[in-house]
Amino acid sequence: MSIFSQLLIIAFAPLLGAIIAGFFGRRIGKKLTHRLTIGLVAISFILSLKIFLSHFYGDAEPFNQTLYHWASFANINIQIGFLMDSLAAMMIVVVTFVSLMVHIYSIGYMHDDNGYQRFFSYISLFTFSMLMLVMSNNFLQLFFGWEAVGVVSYLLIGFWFKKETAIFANMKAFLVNRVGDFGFLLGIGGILYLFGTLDYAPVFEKMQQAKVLQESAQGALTNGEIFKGEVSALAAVGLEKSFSPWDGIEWSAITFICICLFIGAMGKSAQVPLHVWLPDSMEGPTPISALIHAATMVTAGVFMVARMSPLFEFSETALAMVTVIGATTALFMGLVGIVQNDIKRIVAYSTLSQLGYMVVALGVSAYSAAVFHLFTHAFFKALLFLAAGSVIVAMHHEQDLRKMGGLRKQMPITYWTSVIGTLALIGTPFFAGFYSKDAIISAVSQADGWGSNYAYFAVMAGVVVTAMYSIRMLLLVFHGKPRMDEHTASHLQESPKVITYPLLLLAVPSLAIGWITAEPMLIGDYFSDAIFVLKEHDTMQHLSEIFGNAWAFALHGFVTPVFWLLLIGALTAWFVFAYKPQIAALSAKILMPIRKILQNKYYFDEFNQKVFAKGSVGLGKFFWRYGDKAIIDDGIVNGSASVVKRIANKARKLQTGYLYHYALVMLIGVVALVAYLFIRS
Amino acid sequence: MLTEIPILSLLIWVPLIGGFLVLFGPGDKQLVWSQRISFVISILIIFLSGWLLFLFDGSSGQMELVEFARWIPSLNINYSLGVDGIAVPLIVLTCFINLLVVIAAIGSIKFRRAQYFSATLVLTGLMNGVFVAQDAILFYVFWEAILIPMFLMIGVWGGANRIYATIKFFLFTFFGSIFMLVALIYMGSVIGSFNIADMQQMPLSMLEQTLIFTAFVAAFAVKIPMVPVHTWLPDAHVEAPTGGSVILAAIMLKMGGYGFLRFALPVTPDAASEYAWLLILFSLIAIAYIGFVALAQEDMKKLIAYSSIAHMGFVTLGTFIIFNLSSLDASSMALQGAMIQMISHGLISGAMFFSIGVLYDRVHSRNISDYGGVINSMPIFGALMMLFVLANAGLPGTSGFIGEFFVILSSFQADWRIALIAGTTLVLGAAYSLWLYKRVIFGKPLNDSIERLEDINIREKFILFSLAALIIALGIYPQPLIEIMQPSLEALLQLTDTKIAELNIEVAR
Amino acid sequence: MSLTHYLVVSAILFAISIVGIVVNRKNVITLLMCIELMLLAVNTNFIAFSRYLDDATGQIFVFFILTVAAAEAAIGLAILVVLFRTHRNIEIDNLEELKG
Amino acid sequence: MVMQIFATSPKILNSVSHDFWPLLPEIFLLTAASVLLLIDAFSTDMDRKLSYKLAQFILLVTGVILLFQFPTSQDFLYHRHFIHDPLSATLKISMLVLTSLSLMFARPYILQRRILRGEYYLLHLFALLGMMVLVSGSSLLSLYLGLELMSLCLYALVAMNRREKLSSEAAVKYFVMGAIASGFILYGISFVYGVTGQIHVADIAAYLSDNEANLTLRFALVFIVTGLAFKFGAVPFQMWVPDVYQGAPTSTTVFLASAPKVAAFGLAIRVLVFAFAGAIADWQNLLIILSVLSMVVGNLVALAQTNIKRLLAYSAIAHIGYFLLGLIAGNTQGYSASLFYILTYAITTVGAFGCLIYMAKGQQEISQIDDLKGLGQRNPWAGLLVSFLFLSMAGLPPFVGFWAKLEVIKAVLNVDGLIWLALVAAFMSIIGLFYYLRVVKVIFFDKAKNEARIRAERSLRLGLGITSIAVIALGLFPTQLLDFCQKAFQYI
Repeated sequence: MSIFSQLLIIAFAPLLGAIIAGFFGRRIGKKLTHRLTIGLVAISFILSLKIFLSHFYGDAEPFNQTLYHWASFANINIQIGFLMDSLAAMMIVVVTFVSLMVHIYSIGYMHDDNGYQRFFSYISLFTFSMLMLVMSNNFLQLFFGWEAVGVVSYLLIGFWFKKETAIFANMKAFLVNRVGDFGFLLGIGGILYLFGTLDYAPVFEKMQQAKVLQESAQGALTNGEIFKGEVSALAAVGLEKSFSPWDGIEWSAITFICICLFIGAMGKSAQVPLHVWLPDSMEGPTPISALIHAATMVTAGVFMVARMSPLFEFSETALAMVTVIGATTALFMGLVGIVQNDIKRIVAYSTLSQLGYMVVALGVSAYSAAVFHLFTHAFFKALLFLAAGSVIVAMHHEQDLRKMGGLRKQMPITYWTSVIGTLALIGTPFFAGFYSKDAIISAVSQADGWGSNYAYFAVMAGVVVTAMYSIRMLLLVFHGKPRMDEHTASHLQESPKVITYPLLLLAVPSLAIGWITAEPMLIGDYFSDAIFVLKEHDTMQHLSEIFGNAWAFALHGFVTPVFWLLLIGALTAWFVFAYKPQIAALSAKILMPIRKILQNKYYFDEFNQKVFAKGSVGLGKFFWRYGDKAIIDDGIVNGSASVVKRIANKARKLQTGYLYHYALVMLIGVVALVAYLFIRS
Repeated sequence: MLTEIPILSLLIWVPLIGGFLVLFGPGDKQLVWSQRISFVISILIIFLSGWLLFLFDGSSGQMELVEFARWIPSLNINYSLGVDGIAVPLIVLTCFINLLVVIAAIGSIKFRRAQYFSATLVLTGLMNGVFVAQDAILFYVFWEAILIPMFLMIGVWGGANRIYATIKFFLFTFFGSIFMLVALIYMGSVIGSFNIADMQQMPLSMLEQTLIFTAFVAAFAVKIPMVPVHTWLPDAHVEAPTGGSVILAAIMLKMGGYGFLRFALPVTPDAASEYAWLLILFSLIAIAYIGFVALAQEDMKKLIAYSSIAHMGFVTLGTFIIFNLSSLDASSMALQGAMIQMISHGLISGAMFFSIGVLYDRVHSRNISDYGGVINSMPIFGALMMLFVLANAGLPGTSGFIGEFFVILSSFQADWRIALIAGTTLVLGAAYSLWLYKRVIFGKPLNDSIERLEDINIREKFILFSLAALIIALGIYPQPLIEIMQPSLEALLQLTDTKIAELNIEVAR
Repeated sequence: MSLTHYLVVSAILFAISIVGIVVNRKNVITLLMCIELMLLAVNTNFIAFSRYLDDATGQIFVFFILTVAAAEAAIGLAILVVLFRTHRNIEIDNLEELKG
Repeated sequence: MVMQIFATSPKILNSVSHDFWPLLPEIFLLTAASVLLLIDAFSTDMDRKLSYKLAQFILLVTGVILLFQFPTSQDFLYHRHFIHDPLSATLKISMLVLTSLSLMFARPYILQRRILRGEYYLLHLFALLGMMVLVSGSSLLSLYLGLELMSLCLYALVAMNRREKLSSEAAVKYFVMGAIASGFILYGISFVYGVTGQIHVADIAAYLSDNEANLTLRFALVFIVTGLAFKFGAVPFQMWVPDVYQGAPTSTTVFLASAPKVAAFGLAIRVLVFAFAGAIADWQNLLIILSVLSMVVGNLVALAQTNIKRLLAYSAIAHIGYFLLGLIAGNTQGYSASLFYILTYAITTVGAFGCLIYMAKGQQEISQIDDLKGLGQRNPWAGLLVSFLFLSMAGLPPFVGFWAKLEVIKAVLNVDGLIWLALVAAFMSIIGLFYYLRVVKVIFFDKAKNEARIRAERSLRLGLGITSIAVIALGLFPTQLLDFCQKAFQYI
């Protein structure tokens, strides 16, 4: 079976499942529906795994083929096709694996929901869209997948469409994403403008040339000159175009494009200030939160930026922006996580902060580290969400930490899997999260771009914060004395197998995936065919010097400051929330103002609600009332009509009905005409 | 042998004559008769349009299937027909929409139904006429004649405020086109022929061009409609019966865009390029300003009407941005965008109005506040409506995306700031579409009458599903449509450029 | 006397007749008289010219005018009768139902 | 085409003594009318069926004769007081058709209102005779006589309804104003005679071609144009139009609004084009003023009307404004455009007033616009046809009114420096559209006061049918009529 047909199956098997489940779900019944969809997703997982391994062990060449011509006229030629390189291979395996797990999990989680078939149809559809996104070989298809995943997430957040909060959250999510897509579309416009094509290949081709030129051009130069070198290299391949929004300001086209693209990424990957939709998206069923809002869709932005590394490498400005935004997200969203009480929201905020980590890594050109963190994060965050889901099921859809506690006896599997997940999340050595997170931190420490110091502080502080909220959640849920009511307590029990098996299956990679993959992906040349770094940006260099091998690195991890920070965080959490809860109350009083800010998530929502939502509707009303109705309609249209009417009524009066007036008018007429003739001659 | 038969004339006269046949039913069974006849006619012209597609070659970009007959020799006005890649898709769209409107009417028109069918068929015939006419006066005759059946349609079967709406509609459109008539007569009497092709060739001084172009803009901008002469549309849409709104939105607005392409660009290219900035400006206003206005609407039909204006803004933008574009790629992308936007808006707005009609037939209200949680009782309808709403918001994979995508990309080539403003539709369009959906379809059932709505019947299923299928098909694979239009568009660009060049030479002398 | 004098006279007659029509608000008979006067003014013109050009045409024309004038007067009076029947008077000021 | 067939057979011409042959239609009409007068005087049949039939028959025969001797050349006869050319024949035939149409409408109307007397038809016939003399008059004398014959009959027709206050008032107004107008014309004529020493149009033209038009002549021209303007009802000489149209019995209005306008057109051509071709620059400017004023005032004031007859009167004034555009162009094409305009307008307006008779039940009149309410429901076909008439007046395709407007606008556009006039015309037609739409709206959208289906006499339905069908048919195929109009001017 040729690679191309494998790719076709990978992409379209889930679509097939979605269609059948969607249109005939009611007819074929629940059982058949989930069997079918799971089977199809499983197929595409197996194939993806096959392809991934062929890239991982064998050295499969990047594969790029057109499926069909979407639109071609004049010299424009836009097509749909697949690009399968190491990056895409890694992504599809993550997507299909997590998706598979979630499918299975959903059998248990959704089994008595009357939208059962609809749900499976949606998640299969999502899998399809996500695969189209990551496998695309051109910007159109990328944008298609980009929007498609957005729509499915919209549908899934609003899955329980009777819940007012849900249908508010899903609209909010879609609109915020649209803001990002707006930038993204402009970026694509820029690509077409600059390169005259929407395919990846020629674009990367050009940038490759530029890179070669530049590296030959520069020896050991200082930064400023390097920048000049860049410009000249771009100029050499004819990409030195620039925009000027107003006189005196010049933006280099590349920077403009990169920033626009990154705005798109900010939307999807929920970076400040476009992060507001993600916490609300927790209104959707938990499996969705695991699949879409933790493991896959939200990482699309990170993936995209990594994909575009050839472009970003040539724009210091864009990279700096990426770094700062990422760092901010990483630290401050983590902080919010500490004060949350809704179990899912805590995980959501931790997702935000982890995404921040990835973005920081992108900003400092450590793309491989970023993608690797994406990879590991997918597993343990999915795990954490599903575990949370399992707890929620057991608690009869109670999500408030304060009503839980001491669950570890009743739910051992869930407990131990979440322990693994948590440890991975906070980056304990030997766990998957450790490798990726340490890689990022070391990369940031090496970076010397604008804002990298701030980034370094942020990620270091982030370690403490992560440890704190994770441990806090773990303790409050599973330890201490039960705080739930009798009824719930009496019914507490471990979730069924369809729920626990996925947990176990996800726990394995969360624990162990780093051992195998860390070395090739971080310091090895796994990504060499997909990711592209300028020499002077190569922040992974240092890591590869100290890395040795996975074990050595992990052992070395115990003596790094990172580890101590994480210990501090963990211990404070334990001390404050478990050992002496009264301190929590006390500190809450002392730190009231900060706490307030955090609990209101820095007032982002209030701001958006008041300014953007209310504002634009108000503006619309204003335009309508005064622009359309008052000025155009009543003013010009009806106004002129009534004026004519009034004139008519006046003119009518002239016809008095008196004969002598008629005669007079006639006389005047004649006299006037005569006069006119005389004047003329 | 097939090519012998005057397919274009058939496309005009079959519905026209059918429209009168409908009225001559035997007294007692008139209703049944009228339904049968109009249905048969509609099917027939669908076949005719399919046949047209089959006969149409389109590789040359020139007029094809030309028909010619002397009409008024003394004025050298002739009955000359022909189609190119620009007209064909619009004709097919017209015939298709006609069928749907007829089917919809069977369910939703309660009185004087035979006359309604008649009006619909007559409209279809006349609109086909507009798209195939190759003689300026013939074109104008069809163009104006259309107003009469539409006037009656809104006035007789319309809503509460129908009189105001329909007279406003009539006067607005007449206001625009009367000056176009003067312009056409002027050109005709100068070159002694009303053949559009000759007019496209005729050399005009800058002053003449400016005046004539103004007349054209007056006519077509009202029809499309562009800001600020758009206010007739919301009223007309709101008051018209479902079928009327559909025909208005799906086809009549397109006549304006067609006019721009057929007349304004090739006949007065220099004036057009001179004032392109103005029309681009108004297009952008239409996109952004109207986007906000749509957000504020409380009436479903008004909302869709305003969104139509915003979408048509892309048509005009794509049409006039070409004067700021240097490469053939970019400008044909712009025109492609404009054309595809027209076709897809025909489908989507049609679908939207049909959907609203479905709701209106059940609840008899257009106010958003009278709805809520419809999806609980009408899941299938809800799903379809979701698709239409997303298409309206320009989701990739639906036809609604392509036009906007092309126009935004090509206007980026001209100036990224234009693209920036045009791009706001991504957010605004999504905002008003989804908000509408949220308020009407999602949520708990507002009241038990909503809870007891029955889902769409077979007729409505046919209408909505066929539209949905087309919207998606076009979104996934627009290439066939593009191939039909491209040669004609290139020919159009060619014509425009050469003419501009000529005038410059004149000026140089 | 020169031609001009005649013309002036007829002009004056003509003017008088018109002024008569305009200023007279009483009864319709006066109007008829004014009209006759107007025609006489015209006749004077014709006679004067025909004399001046010594060409008979003008005088012949006058005969025709006189005839027509007679017919006109007849119809006018007939209408007057009808008017009196319907309105019971012939005041011009009452003729203002048709207006606007 | 029929006329050509006959025209191309000179032997018919020769068969009769050449002297009387061209005058035959007039002679026949005169004698036949006189005979009818006698018959009518002695007829006992109360509702004058016979007289009506005979009148129509007379018209038919006259028409046939006209067709037979349709001229192919232009010749001046009877000491050049009478001109025999395609134009005159064309106009005569059209006026004949219009007269017979108006009789169709008049018949049931006067039956219902018991103002039925044989004279009614006779006056039509004599008026027609006057018009025929008028349009083929080639000297100021014959023109004057024709004009007066026509006008006197019309005065009488207006006064016909003796019990009606309004109609007598209308009659007085019409009579007085008309008399003044003809006084003006005569005054003008007298000066023309004085300056040129001629009364034949040809001689006047000759005089003007040799010597420049002096001030006195211009002065005379103003008076003549004034008279013309009065007959057309152009602003500022339109004051009588609304009052007379409203006050006169509707059947008379039908006649009044159609045939005399055509005759007046003939008069205008004879005087302005045949006689005063030399002074074209002068009368052109006068006509421009009149036309603009008429379009503006007519359309504006029509907006404010509630009485349908007055509305139509004002629309008539506006239409005269458009019609004048053709004359203003001052070339054959323009004249034929004007002829086309006035003919189509006459047909349309006959139909429009006819529909009022059609709607009128028993004694009560249709006067207000609202009386048309619900015609669309009560009788859909009638509603459709009537609204066609009004839309045609508005100048919408595919009705004949559109071609008329197109023609005149085209004519004006061909004259340099008059584009503004075309634009004014275009703009005013928008305002015009508004009140025509109002009528259509009343017919179709408003609820009927009584739902009863309208039953009308055959002649009525026939008349209405003919006019509205003509409006559509001519709209779709105007070629024949256009050629007809152009042929009329082949000798100018």
